[in-house]
Amino acid sequence: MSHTILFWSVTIAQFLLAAAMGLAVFRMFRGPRAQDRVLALDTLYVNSMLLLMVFGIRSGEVVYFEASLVIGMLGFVATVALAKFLMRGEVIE
Amino acid sequence: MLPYPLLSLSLVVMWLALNGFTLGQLILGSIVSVFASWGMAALRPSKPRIRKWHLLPKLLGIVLYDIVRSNIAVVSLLFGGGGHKRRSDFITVPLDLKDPTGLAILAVIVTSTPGTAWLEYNSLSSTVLIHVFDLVEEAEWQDLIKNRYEKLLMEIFT
Amino acid sequence: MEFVLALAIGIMTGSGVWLILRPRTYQVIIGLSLMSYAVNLFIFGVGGVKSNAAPLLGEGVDIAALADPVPQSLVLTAIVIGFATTALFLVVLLAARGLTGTDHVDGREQPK
Amino acid sequence: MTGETLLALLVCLPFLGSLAAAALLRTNSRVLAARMSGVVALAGLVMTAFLYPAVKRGPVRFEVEWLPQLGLDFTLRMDGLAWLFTMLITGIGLLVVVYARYYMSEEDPVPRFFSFLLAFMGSMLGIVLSGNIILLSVFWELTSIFSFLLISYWHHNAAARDGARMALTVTGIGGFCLLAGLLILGHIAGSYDLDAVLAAGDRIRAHPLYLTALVLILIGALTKSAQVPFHFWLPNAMAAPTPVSAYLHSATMVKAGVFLLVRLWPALSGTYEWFMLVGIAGISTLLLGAYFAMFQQDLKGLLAYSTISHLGLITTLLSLGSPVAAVAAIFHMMNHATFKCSLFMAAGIIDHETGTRDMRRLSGLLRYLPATGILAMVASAAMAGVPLLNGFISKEMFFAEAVETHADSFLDRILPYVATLAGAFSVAYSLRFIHVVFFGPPPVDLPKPEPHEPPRWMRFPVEFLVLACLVVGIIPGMSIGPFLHTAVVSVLGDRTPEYSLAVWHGINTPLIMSTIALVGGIALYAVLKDYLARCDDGPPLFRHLRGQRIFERVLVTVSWKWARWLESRLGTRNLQPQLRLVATAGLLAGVVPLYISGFSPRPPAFGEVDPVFAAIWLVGSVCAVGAAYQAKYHRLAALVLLGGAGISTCITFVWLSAPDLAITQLLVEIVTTVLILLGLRWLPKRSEKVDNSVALAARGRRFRDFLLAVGCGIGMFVFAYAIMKQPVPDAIASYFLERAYSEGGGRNVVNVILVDFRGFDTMGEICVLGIVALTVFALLRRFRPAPDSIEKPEQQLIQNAFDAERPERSAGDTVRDYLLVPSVIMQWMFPVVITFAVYIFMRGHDLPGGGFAAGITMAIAFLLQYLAGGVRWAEDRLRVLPLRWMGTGLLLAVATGVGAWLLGYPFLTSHARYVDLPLIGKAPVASALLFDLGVFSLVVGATVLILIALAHQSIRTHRVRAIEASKAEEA
Amino acid sequence: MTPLDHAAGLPAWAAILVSVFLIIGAGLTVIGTIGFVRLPTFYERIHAPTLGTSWGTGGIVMASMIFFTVLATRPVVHEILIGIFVTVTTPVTLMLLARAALHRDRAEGNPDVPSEPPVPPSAAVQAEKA
Amino acid sequence: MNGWMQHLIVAPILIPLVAGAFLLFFDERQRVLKAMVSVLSCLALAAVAITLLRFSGAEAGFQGVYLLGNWPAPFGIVLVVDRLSALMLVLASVLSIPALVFSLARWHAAGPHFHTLFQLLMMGLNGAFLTGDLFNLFVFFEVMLAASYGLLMHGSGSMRVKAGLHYIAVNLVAALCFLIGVSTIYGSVGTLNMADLALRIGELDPDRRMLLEAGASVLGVAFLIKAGMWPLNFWLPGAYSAATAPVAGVFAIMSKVGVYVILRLSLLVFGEGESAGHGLNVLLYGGMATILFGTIGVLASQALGRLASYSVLVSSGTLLAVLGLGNGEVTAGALFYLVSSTLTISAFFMLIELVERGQDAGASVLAVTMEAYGDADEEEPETEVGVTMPATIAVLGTCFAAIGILLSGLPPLSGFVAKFVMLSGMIGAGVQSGGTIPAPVWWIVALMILSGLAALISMTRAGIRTFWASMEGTVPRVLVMEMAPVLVLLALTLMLAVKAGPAMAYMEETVRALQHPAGYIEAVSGARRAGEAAATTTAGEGD
Repeated sequence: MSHTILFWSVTIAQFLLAAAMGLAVFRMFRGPRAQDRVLALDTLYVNSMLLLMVFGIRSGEVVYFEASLVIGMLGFVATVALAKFLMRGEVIE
Repeated sequence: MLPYPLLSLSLVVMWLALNGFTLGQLILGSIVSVFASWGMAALRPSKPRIRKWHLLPKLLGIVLYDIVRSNIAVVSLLFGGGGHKRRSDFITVPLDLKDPTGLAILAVIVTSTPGTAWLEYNSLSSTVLIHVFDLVEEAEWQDLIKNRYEKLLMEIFT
Repeated sequence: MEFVLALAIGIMTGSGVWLILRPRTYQVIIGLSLMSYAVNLFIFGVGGVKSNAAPLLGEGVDIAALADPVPQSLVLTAIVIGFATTALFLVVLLAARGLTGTDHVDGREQPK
Repeated sequence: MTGETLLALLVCLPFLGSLAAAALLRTNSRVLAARMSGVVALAGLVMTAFLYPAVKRGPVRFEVEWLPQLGLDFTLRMDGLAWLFTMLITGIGLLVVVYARYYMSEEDPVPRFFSFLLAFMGSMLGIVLSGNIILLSVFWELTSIFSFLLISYWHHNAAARDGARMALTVTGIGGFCLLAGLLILGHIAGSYDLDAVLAAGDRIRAHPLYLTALVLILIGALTKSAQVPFHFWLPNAMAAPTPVSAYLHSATMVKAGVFLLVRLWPALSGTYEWFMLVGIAGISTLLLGAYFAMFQQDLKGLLAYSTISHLGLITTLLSLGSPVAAVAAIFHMMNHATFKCSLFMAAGIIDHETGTRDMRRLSGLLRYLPATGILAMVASAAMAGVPLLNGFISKEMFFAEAVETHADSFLDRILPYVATLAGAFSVAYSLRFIHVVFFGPPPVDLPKPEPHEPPRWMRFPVEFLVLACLVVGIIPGMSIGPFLHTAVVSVLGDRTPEYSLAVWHGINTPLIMSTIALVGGIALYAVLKDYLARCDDGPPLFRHLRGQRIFERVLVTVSWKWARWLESRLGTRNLQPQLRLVATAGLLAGVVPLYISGFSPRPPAFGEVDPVFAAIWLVGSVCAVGAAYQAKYHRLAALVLLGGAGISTCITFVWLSAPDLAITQLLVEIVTTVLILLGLRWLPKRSEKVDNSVALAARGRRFRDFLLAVGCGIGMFVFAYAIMKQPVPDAIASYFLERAYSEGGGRNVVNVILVDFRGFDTMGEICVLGIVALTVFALLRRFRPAPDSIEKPEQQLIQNAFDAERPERSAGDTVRDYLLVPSVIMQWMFPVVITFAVYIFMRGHDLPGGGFAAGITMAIAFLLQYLAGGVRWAEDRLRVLPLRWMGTGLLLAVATGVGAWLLGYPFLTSHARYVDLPLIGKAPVASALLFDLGVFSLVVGATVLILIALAHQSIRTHRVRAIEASKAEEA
Repeated sequence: MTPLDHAAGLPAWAAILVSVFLIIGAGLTVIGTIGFVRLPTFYERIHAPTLGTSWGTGGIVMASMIFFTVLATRPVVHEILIGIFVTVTTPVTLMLLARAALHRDRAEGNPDVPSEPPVPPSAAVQAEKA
Repeated sequence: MNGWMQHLIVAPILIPLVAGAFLLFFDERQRVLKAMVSVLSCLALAAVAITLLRFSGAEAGFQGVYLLGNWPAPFGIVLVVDRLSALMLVLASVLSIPALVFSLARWHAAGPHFHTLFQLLMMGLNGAFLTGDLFNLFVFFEVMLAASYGLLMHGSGSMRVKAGLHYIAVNLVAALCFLIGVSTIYGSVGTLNMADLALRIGELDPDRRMLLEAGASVLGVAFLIKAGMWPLNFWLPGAYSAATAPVAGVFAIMSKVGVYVILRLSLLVFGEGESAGHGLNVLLYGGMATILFGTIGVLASQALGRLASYSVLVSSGTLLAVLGLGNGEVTAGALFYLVSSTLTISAFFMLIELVERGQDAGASVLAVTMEAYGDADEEEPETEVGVTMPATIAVLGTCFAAIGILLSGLPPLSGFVAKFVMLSGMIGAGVQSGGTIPAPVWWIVALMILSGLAALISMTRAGIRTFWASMEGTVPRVLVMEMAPVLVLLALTLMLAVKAGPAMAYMEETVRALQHPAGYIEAVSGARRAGEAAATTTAGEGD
């Protein structure tokens, strides 16, 4: 019972998140402006973090958690750098 | 030894959350947190002083509630609901809060809440430019930010 | 799984190869990065693809079911070396650009 | 002293002398060097003389092992022929030294001359005394080298340089061919030892490779002896000082070629091929040399061509394959050496005294140089083959052989006529030499107006040689006879013919031929006399067809023009074609073996595809292709898309059970992104407009690249699929899985492999990172941005201008406001990330994580602060000393490894223990953890160094610019 | 697909709860991303992903926490860290990005964007700087 | 065998590593100290290498296999000292000392961290020679390459950086090929240990064998790029001629690393069995093409640096072609040639710098470097230490002539002996096998002669131009410290020529061992772990 419920909900969640990733990539590819792409990358990071967490549930292992944590904690660094580049033309002044 | 006790405590909690609670981990976590807070001290950040601890949970509650609410609002807006033509625009909100930590928290709140985004803070005029996803009444939003969040924050800090 | 992974490796390799054949240094560095992703995945894939069988030893883990740890450790080394060389290449291309005034890979614009 | 050591000494002495003379270089003492050389030559002569009795009994050998496995030994062997030549070399060497003592001027660096001369003498002795054919080749090449140095002795003179180079090139080619030929010969004979080779004559001649060997050896011999068509270097070599010409180009070096033919005569001669090849070369040289000689205006040129002709005579004799002819050849070599050497010396005296060698300017010198004139006349007569002189006897022998039939061929039939004709020519040029130079009206307008007889001792060598001509010419049997016989026996052995060295053989065909030649020569000269007095240098018909010029041109064309053209065609200095080739090579290397062995990949089964996984890779592929598409104009977009591909990779790692990789990949990607962004600031702006007019060629190139890219992609796909479908043979993986915990002390097998099983890899890997960081640092210290990147970025200019314009704003307000809130949060993250780094580090051995990931995390913590506050702000607060971190890391890693030595284990042996700690309980303490700490430390240091060094460029360039600006203001 | 064998022993209420949170989280995320793709201007688009970073993340974090807590029969809370970090760091990104966008739009003279307070920048200034 | 002696095997890697790391703690200004540490390290290396050479020669008692981390052979990483690797170690360390001493005169001050990079280059080289593990080979290749990148661009300047860019790009792609190759081999055989690979290759089923061969070919591409086979070698002339003299001097051995690995792997893995001789033809014809290209380049080069670089190609091509013949005797000759040509080219690169110093061309090179010194705020004044050379021109000229002689294979130096032993082997094999010499052999012979001739022509041309036509009056300032290394290297070639007998005996023994890989395999798989009883051999073999 719970197995089936979980199976389906996990599967659906994964599909949804994968779709979300696809949409983010669409925006990333389309642009039109650099800020859109950067925002898309940030979204992609978050989406994939969530996907990994769902994967963690699916596998029942906690060992994949750190990967999500790394994205959650440090994923923003890349985006910050990109944003700052857009704003200042230089990442570290 | 402990320049930022609250920070150190949080770090210990984080350590334990990551590693699970054992005595060994507590000791280890404490050591690590002390070192880490020394690292923080090196940065010489402006030191926030929290006056009213008891207001923190209240703030948290308000924020969580607002986030849920605005989540729903934005979702419905995205699906064309809301019953009116959506207008998004920029608003400028004058702020009295000066403390960087307070401002940061305010910014986090504003931005985490779907539907509002903190764009630009101007330290000279103490105003913040906010983009609102669904702007019905500008004053309403200014009021929301000023009274609902800023006031509380001012109370906690200062 | 294998099919998808192999296809992905192929596409990344193709994109990378295309890029490293371009005349701008920046294209080359992106191409090299893509290729090193592809190669890392290739090394990784060589060990066979197993889902949810991380080579972590716990209580009562069936060793035979675990993924091959060797390619993983090789990839780890390869990632590090790839990172290092990318950094180096970046700086070299910057230096070359500074000294030659162009970002063409040959240090001068090709006559059309 | 035994014969053997004497032999060794004989060869070594000149080289030692050469070194000693070179040591005198700075003293520039002409007399000392000359005396020393004279002593060396004399000693050689005396030693040779002493060796005669032994040689007469049979060859004297001296052997030292050099490369015994390959049959190359330092074997010296003196038999009759070698003895005769040794006498010649040392004897004439002595005379040349005496002559040169007076010939060389004060200004010349004389010690160098004698040094080279002695070295040459040694090499020449080496050739004649080699008992191993490879050793012979060694000395052979040495003579080429020293002759180069001697010819170019006056290297300020372009003619000398060119002549030397040509001589070296031609004889060098010959030498290489000779080596190859001798190698074949040696292998056919089964040994490089000369005795063995000579004994294997029949086998050699019957071997299928005989012709190849013969041709190669002949090229060597003929180039050295300046035979047609390789003759042209010799006249050009006349730019050398006259003693050199006298020694090398008449008496010794040019004889090396014919010497070799004599030496190998028993092994090679007697076949039709030999006859034809050697014969044609010899006859044409004989004739052409003599013909050319007649028309030379340069004294030494005349002598040079005459030398060529005489060498042709010797070659012709050798070609005939009859023993008597061989005797004549050996005899003529001796004779030629004596008279030609004396003639060169005489020419040198004339040159020395008058300052010119141009026969058009010389005239009537007999009244100034009577003694020299007479000596020259006698020598010329010997050259012309006048009876009672040595040249006559050997020429008679030649004529006698010429009329004999040998291999009944076309050559045979023309030989008598050719011989006579050449004889006539030789008479004519000899006559011309004497007549023009010594007779006629007194010379006008000589460079040195008052010629007079040279010093006594300068003339002595000429006198001595002329005397020898006379003695041999009159009493051959009593003078040279026995020695010649010894030499002949040593070459011909049992086949030694009956011959007599008499002056008078009665009236026979050769004598008639001689007479015809003599009369004809005189008549010829009479006819040509007036023409020769005016004509240009060089013979009619061939004046424009000058070997040296053709050679030069061919050499320049082939070795310079063609080479440059080919180099630019076959190679490239551009990167793109290189990478194209590398990619193609990689593709072919992968595909061709599979194709050859008929590999067919199994068709894919789509059922097993996880759709989510496929979706992730759809995303990843779009990112990859997008990055490829955007990288030219939208750099940032390409970078972002690269990040997308990276995240797909990262998810794949998680999906397929590699959490360690996922973490590392993510961290690396974050750092890489920041890194590339840091670099992006220094790249030029690029707008899409630039390149819309795509030329057809460019389109073609792109299409080709596209095909290659697609090909590589498909290849990689097939390859990857094939290999992934192949179950991995479990050879070592399970070993690691089984022992990681029990022996490695860790549950994370990947980490245990990294720090323990294959910790050495990791050590190398961190070295790479460290090296790269150092290189980056070094490069950036010299970094100069391109002019268009020196300015602050556009954004900053606008924002700064905005701040400057508003009276209420102060500089930097915009950025301060911009970062006000974010920097607070980023500061909060600092201790958190540090804690996280420690966490990742600590758990590494049992769970995903480890030193590397922790190190990068730590570096990101620092990086974040730089991002938040800028370089100045961050460095005001944090002092990271990356070099220390790196050094410590490396040393710690090594120290951990070396620690195992103390316990008697190999490097990097890890020790895991569980330690009971109060309160905490059992804690694992593995030495691998210490190693990992080293990794951590290095990674932190290196990553920070790379990032920060790059970040520093912004402020540094501003500083540099400020300095420059202030300088400009001052000026 | 790997069956969730380990989840077979999960009580139904937990399974349902986890599923609900999962679907909510994933659903919000995907809706946010749809909005991100569909909305016309950048400043509107900036709101969309916050769905994912707020309750999208929250939902999945909750699901994960419940799931592992029930599975391990002890409180597993480390997922909360992800929630905290995402909440704290996303604003940084958005703020910086939005401000950068603002700058770029202003520099290009985009009329839809409010000018820099308090004094509106004159067009002359823009021209001068360009 | 003393246990401590056993650790000598790892010393060639650790000594430079420790020295290099140690140097990081000192400021750039402490140059004398840095130089001393560096020289000491190289001396120690040479001592260790020579000791290892002796040990590996004297069979008994010396276990030439070092189990890192005390893990048995196919599992852990092993270092193997056999005659071949010992030879290469000695060559590398012998080469390093003169180059280092040369650099001390001025170049080591032309940029930061020269000595560390130099030491780590030595580490990479030594590691590549010693390791018995494919992936570890990759790592050491990368160490070597990374250090070489740094050293190549040492002194900066647009020429070097441009050359460096190409060099790095090509080598990065090569590194990717390397990885693909190694992982394919792992995927098809399941092991990374070379000896184990050789052992298992016999038992492979056809599908795997195909993959293995394909993987090995891709791997081969990486090595061939390194070795400089045409048409994968266009980066080499640019890179080598742009490097500073002492760096180019050590680089002389880097292209030989590729050759070394090819030699080792082709004989070990593809020496016997079904895949025997895999890819030999590529080596043969590729090698010939390389000789030809190198020859053309030698002729076409005006700048001495490029001439020397093309000589590297000629040398590589010769080695590859000769290895492609697969003839043991010739291979021994090739090893001799390898040593000789490496020493020669190293000396040549250093000499060029000295020669060009007095010339206009040299002045422009110097200007390029000076351009890098532009940053006034970070430049220390260049200080020259040491004594200038007496009779400079004479010595330079003699050295130049000696190098010309070596390159063109003229006697009496080792170049001749090398050429002789190779030619003798090739021709001998043909003659003895019934009198027909196969066409490829003829081609190689012809090409070798041609290349020697080209070197002769080119070197005389260059020598005349340099010494006689243009150098009149301008005597370059050359320090004894710079001249001595060149002289030492040349003296070594002379010694090699004189001692050709023993040297060739060593080479032949080496090749004999290589041709019978069983000994190597046995040594590796039978290596005993420390602390294990002597009776139990091959631990873990039974899994």
